[in-house]
Amino acid sequence: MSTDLDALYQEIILDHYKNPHHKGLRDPFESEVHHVNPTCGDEVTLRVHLADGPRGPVVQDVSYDSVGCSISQASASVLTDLVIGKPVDEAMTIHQTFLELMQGKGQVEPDEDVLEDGIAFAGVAKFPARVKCALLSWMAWKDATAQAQSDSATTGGDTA
Amino acid sequence: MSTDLDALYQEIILDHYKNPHHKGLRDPFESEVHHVNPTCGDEVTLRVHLADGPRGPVVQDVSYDSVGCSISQASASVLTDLVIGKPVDEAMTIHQTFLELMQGKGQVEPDEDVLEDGIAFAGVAKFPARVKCALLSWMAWKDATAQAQSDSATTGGDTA
Amino acid sequence: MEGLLPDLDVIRKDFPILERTLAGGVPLVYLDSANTSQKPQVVIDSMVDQLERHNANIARAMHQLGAESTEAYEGARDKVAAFVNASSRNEVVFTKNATEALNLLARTIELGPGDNVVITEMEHHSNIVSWQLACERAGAELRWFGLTDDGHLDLSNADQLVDEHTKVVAFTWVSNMLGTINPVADLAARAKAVGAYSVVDASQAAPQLPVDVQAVGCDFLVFTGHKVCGPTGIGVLWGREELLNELPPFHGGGEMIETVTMARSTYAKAPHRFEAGTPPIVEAIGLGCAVDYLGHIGLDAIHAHEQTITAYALDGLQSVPGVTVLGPLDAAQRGGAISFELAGVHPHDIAQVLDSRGIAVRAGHHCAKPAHARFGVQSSTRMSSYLYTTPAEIDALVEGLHQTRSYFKVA
Amino acid sequence: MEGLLPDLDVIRKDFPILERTLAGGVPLVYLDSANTSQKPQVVIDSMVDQLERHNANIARAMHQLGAESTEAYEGARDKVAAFVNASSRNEVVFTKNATEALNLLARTIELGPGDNVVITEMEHHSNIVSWQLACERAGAELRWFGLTDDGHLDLSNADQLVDEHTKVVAFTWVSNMLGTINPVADLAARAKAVGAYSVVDASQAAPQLPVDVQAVGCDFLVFTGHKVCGPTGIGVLWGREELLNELPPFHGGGEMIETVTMARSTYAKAPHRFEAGTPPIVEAIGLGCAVDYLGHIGLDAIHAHEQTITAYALDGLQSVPGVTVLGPLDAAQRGGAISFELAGVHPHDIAQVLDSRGIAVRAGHHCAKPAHARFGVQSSTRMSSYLYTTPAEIDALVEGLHQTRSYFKVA
Ligand SMILES: Cc1ncc(COP(=O)(O)O)c(C=O)c1O
Ligand SMILES: Cc1ncc(COP(=O)(O)O)c(C=O)c1O
Repeated sequence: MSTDLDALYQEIILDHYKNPHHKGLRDPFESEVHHVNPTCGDEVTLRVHLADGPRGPVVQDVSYDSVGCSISQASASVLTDLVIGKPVDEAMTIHQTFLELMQGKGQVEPDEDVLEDGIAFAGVAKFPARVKCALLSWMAWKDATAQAQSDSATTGGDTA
Repeated sequence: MSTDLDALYQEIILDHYKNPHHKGLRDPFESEVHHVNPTCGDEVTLRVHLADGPRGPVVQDVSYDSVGCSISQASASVLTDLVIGKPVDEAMTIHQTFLELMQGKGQVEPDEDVLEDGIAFAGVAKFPARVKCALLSWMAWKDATAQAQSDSATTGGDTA
Repeated sequence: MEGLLPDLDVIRKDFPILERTLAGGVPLVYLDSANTSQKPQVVIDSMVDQLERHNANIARAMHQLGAESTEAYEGARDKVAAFVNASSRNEVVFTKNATEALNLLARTIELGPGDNVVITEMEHHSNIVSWQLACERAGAELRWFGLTDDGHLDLSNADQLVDEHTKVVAFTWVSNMLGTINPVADLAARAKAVGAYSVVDASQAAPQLPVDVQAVGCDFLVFTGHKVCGPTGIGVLWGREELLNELPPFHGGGEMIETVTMARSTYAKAPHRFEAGTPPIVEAIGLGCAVDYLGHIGLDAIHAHEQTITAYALDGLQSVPGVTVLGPLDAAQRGGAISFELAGVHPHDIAQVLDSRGIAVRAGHHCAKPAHARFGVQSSTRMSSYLYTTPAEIDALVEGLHQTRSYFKVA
Repeated sequence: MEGLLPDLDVIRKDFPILERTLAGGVPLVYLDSANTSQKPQVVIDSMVDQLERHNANIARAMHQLGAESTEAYEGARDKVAAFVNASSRNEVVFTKNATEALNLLARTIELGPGDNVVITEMEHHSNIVSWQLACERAGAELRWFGLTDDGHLDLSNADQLVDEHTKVVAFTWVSNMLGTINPVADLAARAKAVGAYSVVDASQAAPQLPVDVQAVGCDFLVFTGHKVCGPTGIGVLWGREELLNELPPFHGGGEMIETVTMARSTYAKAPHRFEAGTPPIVEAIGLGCAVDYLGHIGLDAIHAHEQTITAYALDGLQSVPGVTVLGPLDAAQRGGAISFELAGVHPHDIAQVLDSRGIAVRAGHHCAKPAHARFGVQSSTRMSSYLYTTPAEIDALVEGLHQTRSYFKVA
């Protein structure tokens, strides 16, 4: 049985949990969202700062404050590692890849080139109750990014 | 199986059904009620006329108009036979005896001295769905009588 | 007989109750399926398996039993979504029954003075009283489509009834009293044309017709589990996802919230917004299994079977002197419930004689008093068939009616 | 161990799920009974018997199956009336669950601006959000009894909170998070003194304490079927008969009417007034069987068992370094649900490690966010026992917590 547990709690996950990257709320930011997992009450407040890049907008910073379990904490940390500095388009592709991994019921082979440390979450997909934990900050990021982009569109920014 | 049916549809019941006694609405009356069997929609409108007697109020007349099955029609007819002309007290006792017979699930031995033709309803008690049919006019009569008495009490009648 | 389900004998074996005998040793002839359908063994077994092996509360439980129960419950939602051809599983809300689904809508769709709601004279009480109460609360007006003498909707004044103040047009797909099949796509389009919501009561349709909410083009559709071979205690509200998410919450409680503080609460999206408290878990699982069972046999085949039996029954009933059938006389225009009168014998008494022969029918107003009033009938007798009904059972009914006439000496 | 149910082994055999093994072949240790209880075979069998042999709609059906189903359904009402010591069977209304029963009250008790409703900070969301929504609709004020640090109700300002403008005082008998047993008779008397209705949420009490509505002296009391060994899809609203008959109807539909016309409808008396539509028939029958089962074992004996297990569990939990128990520490003052924190490990992670050992507990806010907020806790782990729980299962939990600490390296 502890094999099972170890499949869930990969060393990488526990490391991110103990030492989360990019944690804390920072300025500047264009949008801030607050997401909750209604089942367990886990929460994340997350900010997104975009900047103009040569080929469209770039994720300049993602900062967050959160309370939650090892899976949700580690997943926020991995998210920031993966998207900060990437063009928004590319970051959205990573998001999609992570989402597919999580919803794959353990049948999807993770792509290390795209997901890096994120492949450690492959085991989570086998625990339906924990998939929501892993996705909490990812959904918040997507929501915040969409808001930041639509704000900049309405305020006449040319990043869209 | 037709034995069973015959236990329900006693000849007496079918006779009252074909030729109901005291049917039609008449004046005078002190109270009129309208009762419905919500399940099947059977209805009765029933009037009560009380008069003073030597030992308290007497049921002078019960008149009614009704739509319903053989059991509910016959039961209204038998009711009027039994209570018209009786002191209210005594009529209430008959009501109670009939009620007990109907709620007795076929275990109560009917008392012919009190119920006369009403004993024909003994078989109905074994058909739970039909008990309500048999009781429709009896409940209406009790309700109407109670209203007539409380009206006469409030208008200062000395019949109470 | 052409049109009957090919494996009728095998199908009947799926329903354990059909082997029952009643008082006097007579076999059961169940002709009350519009009231509630019988349950196939596979549905009962799915419920037993859940209760004996997987039982746990859903959503909130992190353990294996919780995961199994949640998967079974949410899996049932997928099955129901497929059954009605919903474009998203989030459009399927589990309720207690069709009545709760209709009342949920009548409580959450905002109405005000000057607004009107249009229903029909052939509705079940659940699709009448819910709107009567809502209109009373809001000071809105309740309007009715009338009926033609042959039991169809009278649409001659439809343009006056459904106007720019109409907020809701609510109507049954198949009448539980008259059997009439209504032109639901047309009615939904009329509602849409004036910006009103359309609400389809598919309680009698879902058991016997293919239901495709996208083809109907309605906004909301409801049905009830116990009439589609599922258990009691479960019903379905289907609604367009964006509309469901616009409606305010219905009941407050566990699972419908996003967060709760002493100052205020925020609410989850559909379907969870409308599923406060522990839902009917084992019932949803039974329903999921039931719609799978029906889908496996095929709704087209079931529909053909019902129409064949109905045609046969219409002939049989009309061969009995004194019988008057209410509603359309053409089987192709109706579902498998036939209400009728028998001159000189009250429906209770008819039902009683039939019952003594093992034949179960319904007698009364079938929760459709206005429709009875429309035809000047105080109550009626209703026979209703389903996928397990045989022509021999119709013969037994007809024979029973002859017997009834002689018992009550009207022959 | 003194106080345990004498035939615990035999009782456990009544529950088929307790023989299950989980992933890795480990046996089930079910400590999530406050979330939902397991079902004895006799309850499952009563449901199967209804579905396989007696299934029919009730009340409206005149035939033998209809009579059998009606008798079974109404018989369940008698059993529940006896279970809570109601003075009349008409006082028992069947609902979908406790949440629906509370919302029924919150929708039908009239509130207006200037009125107030008093609840407590330890309520389940169902007894919070229902009243939040009702107060919002009516412009009424929602007031809260606070909690003391040791998890009891803070009644020091009760006289100010419950005043002449109070319409409803609603409170839980046993907290599903803190385990606290509240002084329900006192609270009901306070409500009565100002002419307010008292509403007791007995969802956690009914499974484990003798409930006597007349002794409590309350006006309304609710509980839910699936926590008292019954199925999902059924709950109970008990109310004083004359009060129930004063409340306006809740849902409109079949069976709750007296008569329906196009102009207006009139309504049946309680309980039918509040049971619109086809009720949860097989669920009520299962619940009737369940309360009989509990009554047969004896609620006093079950209460003693729960308190014995709880005392043993409180000791065991406190022997684990880093564990903080929320709520009263004296087993005599609490029911069989214990929420706790384990320093350095999030409840999800605790539950996960326990689950890998077959131990089912709940992790989260247990639908009691305000109570968690009161104690500055975002979520907690909850173990909850029932009549089938053994001391060995508590030992397994304690052992599992030690293991959790070492797995997450907080040991
Ligand atoms: C105290 C309390 N009240 C109400 C409820 C709600 O019960 P249900 O979800 O069955 O409606 C629960 C259980 O979830 C509870 O523990
Ligand atoms: C057309 C129609 N609508 C609604 C209902 C109500 O269904 P339920 O009683 O299951 O809520 C019924 C059946 O009783 C029905 O036939």
